[in-house]
Parts: sequence; C-alpha cells; structure tokens
Amino acid sequence: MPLLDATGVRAGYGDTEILHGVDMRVDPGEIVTIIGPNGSGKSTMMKSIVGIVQASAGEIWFDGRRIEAMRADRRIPLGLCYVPQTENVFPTLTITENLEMGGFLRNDRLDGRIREMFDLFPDLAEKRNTKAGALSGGQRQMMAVARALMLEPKLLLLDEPTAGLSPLLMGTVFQMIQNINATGVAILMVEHNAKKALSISHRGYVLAVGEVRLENTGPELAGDPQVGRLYLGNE
Amino acid sequence: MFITARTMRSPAVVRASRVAQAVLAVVFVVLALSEIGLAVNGIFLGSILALGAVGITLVFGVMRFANIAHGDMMTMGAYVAFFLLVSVLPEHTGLGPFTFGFPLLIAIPVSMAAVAALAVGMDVFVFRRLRLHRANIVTIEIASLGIAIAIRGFIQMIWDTPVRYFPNEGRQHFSLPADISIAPNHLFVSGAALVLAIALHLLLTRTKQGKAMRATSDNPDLARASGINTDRVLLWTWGIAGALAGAAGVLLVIFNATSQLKPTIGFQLLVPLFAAVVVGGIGNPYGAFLGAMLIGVSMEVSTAWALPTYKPAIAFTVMVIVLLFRPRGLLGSKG
Amino acid sequence: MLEFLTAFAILVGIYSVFALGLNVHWGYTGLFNIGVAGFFALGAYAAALLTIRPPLSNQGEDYLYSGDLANRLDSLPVVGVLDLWFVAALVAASLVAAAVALVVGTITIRLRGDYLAIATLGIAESVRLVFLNERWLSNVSRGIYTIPRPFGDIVAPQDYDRVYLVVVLVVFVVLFAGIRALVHSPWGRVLRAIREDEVTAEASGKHVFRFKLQAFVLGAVIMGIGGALYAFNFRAISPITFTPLLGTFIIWAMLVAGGSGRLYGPIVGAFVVWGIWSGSQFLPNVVERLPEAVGAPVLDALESVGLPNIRFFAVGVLVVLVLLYAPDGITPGIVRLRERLAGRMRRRARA
Amino acid sequence: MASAILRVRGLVMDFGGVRAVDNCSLNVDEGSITGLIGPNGAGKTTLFNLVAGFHKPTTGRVTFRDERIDGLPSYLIFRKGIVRTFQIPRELKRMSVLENLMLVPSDQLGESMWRAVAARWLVKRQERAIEAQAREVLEFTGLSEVADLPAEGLSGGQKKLLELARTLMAKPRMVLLDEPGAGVNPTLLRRLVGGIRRAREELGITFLIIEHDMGLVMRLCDHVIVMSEGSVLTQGAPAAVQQDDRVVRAYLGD
Repeated sequence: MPLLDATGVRAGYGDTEILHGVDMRVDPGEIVTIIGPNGSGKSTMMKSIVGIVQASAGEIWFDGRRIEAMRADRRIPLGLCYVPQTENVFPTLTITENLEMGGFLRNDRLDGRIREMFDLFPDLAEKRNTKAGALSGGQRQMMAVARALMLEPKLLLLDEPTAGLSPLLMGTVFQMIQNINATGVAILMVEHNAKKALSISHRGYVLAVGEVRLENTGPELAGDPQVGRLYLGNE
Repeated sequence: MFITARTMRSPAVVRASRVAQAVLAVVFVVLALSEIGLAVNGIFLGSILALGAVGITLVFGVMRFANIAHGDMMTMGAYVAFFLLVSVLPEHTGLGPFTFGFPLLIAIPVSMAAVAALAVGMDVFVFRRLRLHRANIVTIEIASLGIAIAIRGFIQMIWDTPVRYFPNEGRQHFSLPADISIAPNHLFVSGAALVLAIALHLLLTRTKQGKAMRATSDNPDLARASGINTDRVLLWTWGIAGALAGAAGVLLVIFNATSQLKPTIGFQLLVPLFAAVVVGGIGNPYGAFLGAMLIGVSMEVSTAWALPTYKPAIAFTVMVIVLLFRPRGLLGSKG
Repeated sequence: MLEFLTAFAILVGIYSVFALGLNVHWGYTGLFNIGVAGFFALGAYAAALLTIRPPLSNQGEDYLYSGDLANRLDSLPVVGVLDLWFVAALVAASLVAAAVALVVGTITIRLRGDYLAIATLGIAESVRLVFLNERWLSNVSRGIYTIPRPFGDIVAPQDYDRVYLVVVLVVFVVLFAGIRALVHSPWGRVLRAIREDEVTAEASGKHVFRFKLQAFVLGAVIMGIGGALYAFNFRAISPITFTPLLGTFIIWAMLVAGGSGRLYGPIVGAFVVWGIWSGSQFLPNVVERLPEAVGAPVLDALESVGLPNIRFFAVGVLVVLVLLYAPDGITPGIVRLRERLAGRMRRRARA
Repeated sequence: MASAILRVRGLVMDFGGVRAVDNCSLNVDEGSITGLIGPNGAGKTTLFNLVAGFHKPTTGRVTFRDERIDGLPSYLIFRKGIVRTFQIPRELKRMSVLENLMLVPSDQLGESMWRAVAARWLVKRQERAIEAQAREVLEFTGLSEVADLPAEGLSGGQKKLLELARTLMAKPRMVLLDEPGAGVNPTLLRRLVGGIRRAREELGITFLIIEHDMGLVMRLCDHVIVMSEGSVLTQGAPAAVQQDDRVVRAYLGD
C-alpha cells in the first residue's frame, strides 16, 4: 500500500487554478523528486499535501487515511512533516530550542530524540546553543530538516532543500537526505537541481503547467532528453 | 521591501555615524555619572518602565501592533490594589523601612492576576474577532485606543477623578556617599521589578510555553506548521503582558513619594514606554529592558537642567536621536 | 434649551473641523496620527497669542508676547469693520501647525506607520508640556483668557453664540468644500491610491513621499484652524484642553464612528460622539427622576458611580463596537437606512 | 538592425552577502519584444527592480536612450518612459478599473493641491481628456465592460490585463512585464498576446518580458535573453535558444 496516494488533485490561489488534476504516490521508504519548470505547480502540490493550500478537487490519502479536508495542524501528527523553502527556522531561538519546537506535539521527554538528531547532524551538535539566525545557509537547511524530523515523520516533504547553496553544500545536503532515508523515512522533495536530485531518487515526476507530464525511476528520468524539452517547451 | 531599498550608505557616512554614536554614548555616560544621584533614581524609574515596555514589546512580537491601552492597564492595576488596600485587606503601613504595609504584598499578585484577566479578555472579545475579520494593523491599534478610553472611563466611573492615596506612612532615606540618597520604596520597586524580569526570562527560556511564545513571535507560520496552537500563545502573551502591567501600576504608585494615584498615571507614561520599546528594538523583550533603563536614566538626569515635567519630552527626544542612528533600535532585528 | 442647542452645534462644528483634518490623514491617506491634540494646541495658542491684549502684570499674567491684533487692526477701514483680523488669526494658526507638521512629517513619514503614531503622540505631549511650563509664552496652567471674539464688540453677549455659530459654519463649509474638491480631484485619487497600495502608486510614477507630506501638512492646517475656532469660542485656553484624551482620542472616536475615508463621516461622527459626550451631563437629572419602581439598590448604584464619567466609558466602548460590527462607521448604515426608507415611501406611493 | 533602447553594463546587486545579480550586461533593441528567461533565482526580477529604480545597484550602470538612469528614484525612471508590472498584480482594490487607469498619467494639473481647488475648470478639462484616453486603453485591452467595477472584483486574468492597461496609460517607451502569462486562461492569454503585439506595432513600445511559459515566449518574442546565476548565459532567436544545450543544463542544474 502506498504511503501517500494523491489522485486528481486540483488546487490554486483565489480563482487561479494551478494544479489541473495531479496523480502522485510515494511508497514507504522511497525518495521521490518532483521537477519541472517554474510555475508548473511543484510547490503548490507540496502545499496541498501538507494542507497549507486546500485542494479544490481530488483525493489525498496518507497512511490509510483520507486527509485532503483536514486542517494542516491535524495532518502533522499523522507523520507528515514539511520543510518550507525559506523562513524554515526560528531565527532567535537556539538550535536546541528549535528542535524542541519541532517536537512540540510530543508528550515524552525530548532529550533522547534531540540526541539522535545531534548524532545525525554532528555540525548542529557543536552549535547547540547558537541562535539559528546566526547559522550559515547549509547549516540552516540542516537545522530546518532536523526540526521537521523531531516528530519522527513517516514522510518528509522538502521544498527546494538546496536553494541558494554552493555546489559543495548541495552535495552535503543530498548526502544528508540519503542518510535520513536510510533510517526508513520516505521523502518527497521539489528540486531545481534536477539531475542530481533524480540521481539519488527512487522515482521522479516531471510537472508542467499543473499536470504530470513524465513519471519514471530517478536514473531513467535523469537521462531522458525529453525532460529538457519539457523545460524549454519544445516538444 | 521596495521602499526601503534606497538606504544604502557610503563607507564615509557609516564611519561618521559610528563616531557620532560613540560620542553620544560617551556624553550619556558622562552626564549620568556627573549626576549619579539622579542616575540611580533613573534606574528605579527604569525598572517600572521596563515592566510596562516588556509587555508592550511581547504583544508587539506576536501581534505586530503597539498596544495603546497598555498605560491604562497599568492604571487599572494600581486601582485594583487601591481597592484591596482600602476596602478589603486589613490596614497596615510601615512594613520595615517601607511606607506601605504587608497588605501590599498581597495586593500586588492579585492586581497582576486581575489585569492579566483583563488583557486576556481584551484579546478574546476584541482582538481575536478583529483578526478573524482580517482587520488591518492600524484598525487593531485604534481598537486598543478605544479600549484605553474605556478602561479610563471605567476607572473614573468607579473611583472618580480626584487624587487618591495608598495607605502610607512617613519615609526616611538611606544616604550614601556622592549625594546619593535612596528611598527604601525605590529599592523595593527595583527589587520587585528585577524578580519579575528574571521570572519572565526563565519563563521565556526554560518553559515549553515560553519558547512557543518566542517561536510564534519569530515565525508564526512555521510555529503553526510545528503544531503550536498560536491562538493559545497569544492568550499567554496577553496574560503575561497584563500581569506585568498590573505589577508596574502598583509599583508606580509606591514609587511616588506620597503614594498618590489618579486615573491618568499609566497613560502619562505611554510616551516613555513607547520610547523604551522603540529604543530597545520593537519586539525584543531584552531590548525593551535596556531601552527602559536608558530612558529612565535620561529622564531623571535631565531634571538637573530641565523642569521635571518635561520628562516625557526628554524620553521622546532620546527616542528620536536613537532612531536617527539606529532605525531598528539598539537590539532590534525585525523590520 | 435653544442656548444649549446653539452651544452644542458650535462644538459639533468645531469638532467636525478636527475630524475633517484627521480624515485627510487617516481616512484618505492612511497616516496614523495620534497626536491631533498637538496641532489643535498649536492652532489655538497661535490664534490666541496673536489677538489678545498685552498682559497685565498686576493680574499675574506673565506671558511676554501678545499680538493685540484685534485692537491694532480695528481702525483700518474694511478690516476693522468686518473683523478680518479673525481671518489673519486663522491663517496664523494654520501656518504654525503647517510648520510643525512639515518638520515632523519630513522625519517620520518615511518610517513605518507605528513610528509616525509614536512620533505624533510624542510631539503632542511635548507641545502640551511647553505650554504647561513656559510662563513667558503661555502663562502656564492658568492659560490665556479674554481672547477677543470676532464681532464681539458689535453683538450683544446673549446673542453672541448664534453669530459665532454662523462664523463656525462658514469656516467649516469653506474647508469642507475645499476637501470635497480635493478628494474628487486627481490629487485625491493619488492619495487613495497610496492608501490602497504604496508600491503601486510609486510604480505609477507618483512621488509618494511628497503626496503623503502634503496630506499630512494639509490635515495639520485644518486641525490648526479648528484650534483657533476653539480658542475664540471659549475665549480662554489652558493646557488642560489638550490632553490626549480630550484633544486626540475623542476626535478619533468621531472619525471612526462616523466612518473614515467618507466625506460626511466627520460630521456624522462629531454629532454622535459629541451628543453622547455632552448628553451625559443630563444623566444625573434623568436618574433623579427615575421612578422608585426601579428599586433602591439600582438607584443607589447609579448615584454612586460618577455619572458624568460614564461618557469616557461609553465613547471607548462605542469605538470598539463600531470597529467590530460596523468597520466602515455608521454613515453607510445611515445612507442605507435612508435608501430603504425612500424605497418604502416610493412603494407606498405606488400602492 | 534597430539600435538598443536599454543598455545594462556590469550590473551587480548584493543583498546582505547574497549576490542576486552578478556582472550582468545586456542590450534591449528598440521596438523589440524581448523575453527574459532562466531558472529560479537567476536574478530576473532583481534585474527588473534595478532597471525600474526600486533598488539601487551595488555597481554597474544602466542607460536608457543614451541616458544614465541607475540610482534614479523609481518615479523619475517612470517619467523617462520605463514602466513595470508586478508578478502578482497589485491593483488598487477599492478603486474602480477606470480610476486605476486615470491615476497613471504623469504631470496631471490636478495633482497639485492648489490647482485642484483653484483651477478646477482646467483640471476638469484635463480629466475629460484622461478619461477618454483611459476608455480607449480599456477598449484596446478588452476591459471596457468592467470599467466601473472596483478592481478587486476582477478575475485573475483580467487583473493581468489591467496591469497591461495601466502600463499603456503611461504612454511608455518601454514596458517591463513580470510573468504576464502566469495564471491566465487561454482566451485571455490570446487577448494579452494580441494587446502586446498591437502595442508594439501601433504605439512603438519596446517590451522586456519575464516569462516561464516557454510556449508563450516562443509565440511572442523576437529575441530571448537567458539569465543564470545573476548574469546572461546566452541569447538569440527563440528557436535557437530552445535548442541550446547550455540552457537545458542551466535549467536542470548540472
């Protein structure tokens, strides 16, 4: 049974429809990447899965429950955590405090989980009492991901995790994503560095103008010349 | 974001501005040291301002508006204490070196609770509804103005306008070298303010609810996405701001040599309070504390050469000077 | 009763002028001024100082400057007869308010809205403190009295209020007509655009800062004129009048209640709020005449609360209620009501 | 070959340590419809903001019709004939569509406080002329039937048309359009394309257009400039750019 199963999702802002019926699924333990030209609806798809944007039609099932009508804060405890592209940390809180806020909904003591996060991200452990606003771009991105992992989600949604990072740091972030995935967390991400992202993904989707145009395994999509044509509109 | 784009400064201007800031800081320190007695008084005044300013800045942090009713919330705290001292609690004055008696120690927490309840009520009955209507910030601000008038009207309805006094007994001063004389009440005021400030600091840094308050102030969307109930955070914030305002109101009365109160005492402090908030950097509670001390000392030291009644104008002038050099205040980060 | 109504109408007229000025700031441009009292005071003192006779030291009048304009210009042919010195006083009041607004506006209008609010509040308090403390300028808390009145020497005192009502109405109508012309002009269109979205206005090539500053100064000028009208009405002013509550907030209450950004909002609001304000003084009489049936405890309770003080409470609550339930003020409601009545009458006529 | 109406040379823009535009140089030919494309974060919108005077560049120069304009305030650049639109339409919500347009013309007599009161006849006469112009532009963009509605009542696509109409009201020499096609339905899109073409042909206006819908770029533009990481990657005829491997790589990020 797929972990996430979306069918015929339509969504948009105001009277402008961005997604015109998108089907998408993520199986347990998968890394799935959505790529596509600007304005194709990638972020909107993420947001309608998380509940920040309300789907106007279609069904979204997560872990055996139908969620498209739920409020965003009800979806989080189901095991669905989201890292926005920007403004994804609390800048005046320390790293430890950021993690505590990530685990706000947990009722147990957080120390154990925080220690696990510091094991996963040794860079953050060194700076545990630094304010998140003082972190560099790459560390901040790790901070944001670690914050989202505090609730031990089944599915982690990442919106452009490498935006604004240097090529070296990009590699680090992709490595981090693979490490997280190795612990059994499924990942759905939107990425601009299509080639690199697809090379670490099990599967990928190419969105254009609010529709899924291509779907394939990661490596095969990465080598598909049709993808480039979709970006430049010359099919 | 577009409008502020033309604020880039050349290196020479930046350097000149740094020099001017350093000169101003030195002038401030020299003036304060030359009138050390007044400066010490300024710290006492500053501690009351701090209690009020921290509340204003906390509310600003989560709601993004400057609460005009804050001064009158302080007044409310003072009158609640007055009611308790005169009508409910046993009469007692002259606790140790202080002009007041032990009943005040009971009255302070009760006033804090009462004003906290008032503040929470303001949010539930007025501000939450305005948020639901997606009213803009200034509309919310005008509503706080309406509440300010209503609170004052309520106080005048119940207690009328003449000056009232807390039960009090003649006072002595502790004299220290360098012309410093300290009224015992002032020590109490500062001590109480310090205790409350430390309690607030611990709340904000050690408790889950306090951290959630700071998180909501930092990034409300991400707070919601982390499962934090931001509506409840707002209530907490109002409650804490109200409690601090209640305490500040009571302390304001015993800070005064004759323990007098009237329906305008809180409102009259609004300009210095806003000045403290702005000087410290809007939204930053530690900045508000620092700003309050700076404003308090400036106000008291100014009485060496200006009429004491000009103190609010001095507070305002200091604010304008600080803003000229640091548009976001001393510790401000939010735009 | 007629005297009361005349005095009432004069104050509604004067407060309408203030609310008109505030409407230019907030209603049409979105400038958040909570220091109306400052411009009010500047206008009042400027007009008063320019027209009063020289101080008499044996009566404890310590101010140094007096324009004595009323006497000096009295002998001039046309000016003397028509009491045009009064116009000069209004002009002076508006110039002083304009000068201060120009300085404050230049510094603060570029900053965020909250800062303008805090700055205007600070300026208003500073202005009040100067008039409260500077003996040579303003005779401190005793204030300035025996301010001459236009046509004061040709009209009998008992008839004077009616004459002054006409004066106030003429000034108001002139200002109102001017504002109306401006609001419907391209200038007013730019202001409304700024209120809606500053960036769009800027992207349409409008020098936003200049328009905001113009509106700020214009509003301040109107408030200054209002201050002068106020001074000539009471013939005496003192700093007590210019507290934030009486000088600023009641005017905000009027604008909010009447409906900001609406031409008739200031008048409607001034009428309603001043009605509540001055009507509350009759409350004790009403309470006295309440039948015993109401019950002694209720009557006692009513006696014990400071009845005249109810008005502060009532006005504050009114502002909050209007914001919650009629954010556009009560003027649109009145318009709707009138239309509904007109419709009903038409239907009845048809039937 | 037409001469360049806009020249950008060595433009750099830093935002607190991030270099959004990095040594960018380009020309836009007079009377052309030029597309500006590139992956997210390439610096396209920042370039618009720099040209239109909403930001001041860190270094570099911008010349418009052989006159330096970098560093000028936006309202002066507007008066020199460069008008921009926003990605998300910023219509004046509670003003009517007609008023939205009538706001735009510069140097209106009635924008002076004094003349608005003292020379009302002159102002009224000018107002009539401006209204006539506005109605003409509404006709041109097909918005006549909604002229008296408040702008907030328009559909997303109509708001895009209103943006275009507002730029035309300014009688510009050059228009910077930020994603005119986003969220516009096909019918309105055709009207938009028609409007832009007619404006170029009949009014001689030069267009520089940021657009992600490559189909629209191909249909509309004579020339395409590709930005990547803050500077110009390549440029040329639309079809050529479309086949360029470097462009594909820039988009796919390797």
